[in-house]
Amino acid sequence: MNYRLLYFASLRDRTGCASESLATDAADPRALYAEIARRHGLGLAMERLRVAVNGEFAQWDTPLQDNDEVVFLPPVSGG
Amino acid sequence: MNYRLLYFASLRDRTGCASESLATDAADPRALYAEIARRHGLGLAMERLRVAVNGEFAQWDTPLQDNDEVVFLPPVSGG
Amino acid sequence: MSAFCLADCPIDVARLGRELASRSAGACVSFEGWVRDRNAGKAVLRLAYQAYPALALAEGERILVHARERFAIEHALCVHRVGELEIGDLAVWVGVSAAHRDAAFAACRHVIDEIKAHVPIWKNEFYRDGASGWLHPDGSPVSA
Amino acid sequence: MSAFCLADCPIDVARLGRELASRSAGACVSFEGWVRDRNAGKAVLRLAYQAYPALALAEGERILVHARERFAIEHALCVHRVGELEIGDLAVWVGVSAAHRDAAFAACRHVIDEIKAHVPIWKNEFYRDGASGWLHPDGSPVSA
Repeated sequence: MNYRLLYFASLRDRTGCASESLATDAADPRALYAEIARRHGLGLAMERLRVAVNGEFAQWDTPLQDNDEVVFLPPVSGG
Repeated sequence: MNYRLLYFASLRDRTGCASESLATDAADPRALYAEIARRHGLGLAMERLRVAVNGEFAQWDTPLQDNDEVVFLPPVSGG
Repeated sequence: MSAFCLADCPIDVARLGRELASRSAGACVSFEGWVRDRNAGKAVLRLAYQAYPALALAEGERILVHARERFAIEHALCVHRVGELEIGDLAVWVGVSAAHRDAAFAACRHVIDEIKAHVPIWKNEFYRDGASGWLHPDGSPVSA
Repeated sequence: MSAFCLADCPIDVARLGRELASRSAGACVSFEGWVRDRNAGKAVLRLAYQAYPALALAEGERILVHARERFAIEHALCVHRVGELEIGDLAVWVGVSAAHRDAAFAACRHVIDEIKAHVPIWKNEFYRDGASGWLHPDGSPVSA
């Protein structure tokens, strides 16, 4: 399936990109994060992140659809 | 002794004056308030008031000096 | 500038806010008291504040000095209007800057509570039914 | 106007304050978060905020709607800066108007706490020693 990923903050710095498109067999955010963490050498554990799908918070085991926009969110620090 | 009295809020309305000078034998604020309450027909009990002498809060039995400025303060309602 | 002022003209909030600025402050909390169109179920048309200036200034200053001692804040200022005010007018402003927001919120709340409880300022409300009255801190009328 | 906004230019506090006006409001509490020159013992030169706009706007709006349901308030607004900020700059503003000050203080505090905890905005601090870092809500560094 194809996904569009957006990266913010430390994940953007580490991956070196604000967004990327990815074709993968990963069917939920958990599997997808494992794949991109491996590929980009990310050290931030999944437990520290939240995930959003198509602009809304989602669960790690929410089934993904083709062309979903998926965002892994580092701990926020606004204000 | 001579005192200068300032009146505010409901006491100003009731006495009809912002200030007055008074010659009296009253030697402390308690006696002075009893006198002006009688003279102006004030209904506000002394327990509801505070008293200031020369711009500072004072006690009801603080001895007064000639030419002191004495103010009986109704319950405040700023803000 | 004194930390506590009485003003007989509109309060310049923008200028006061600049007085609170500090490179080491991360939080600023301000309170504005506005003239409401109702109080205790009665329709209010306008109101007037009267102050005993000498004592009000001393008490206001004492409250702000105490706030700076008690809370970890940088600056604390308060201005209270006197004279005639209309519905919606700004009657009292309190501003506090601090390194962190806990202290800024706590000090701002403390200052307005103390100002309302202790500073010799009196509010006279004028009602739509033609009555008017000086108020207690709890909003009930004072009669002398 | 949405109750929650992201701004990439300075926040116009005076205009926002006017949006809070109400004839039946007697209290207005505002919080300003300013860029401090220190954090966790390190000298800060400047910082940059990054946001995930779609989700930040939805989350911010949700927080303000919830505040209006939970507290007896009239209006609640929040604007958060994104992009580069200097020391002393206004990073986030929250304003709440209410009939009475209890609700205004409580709601304003609640909103800024929720904004800081939940809205997808990230702060990158640049330090005098040349380092920089994305921060956790507790001020500790995030490394990816």
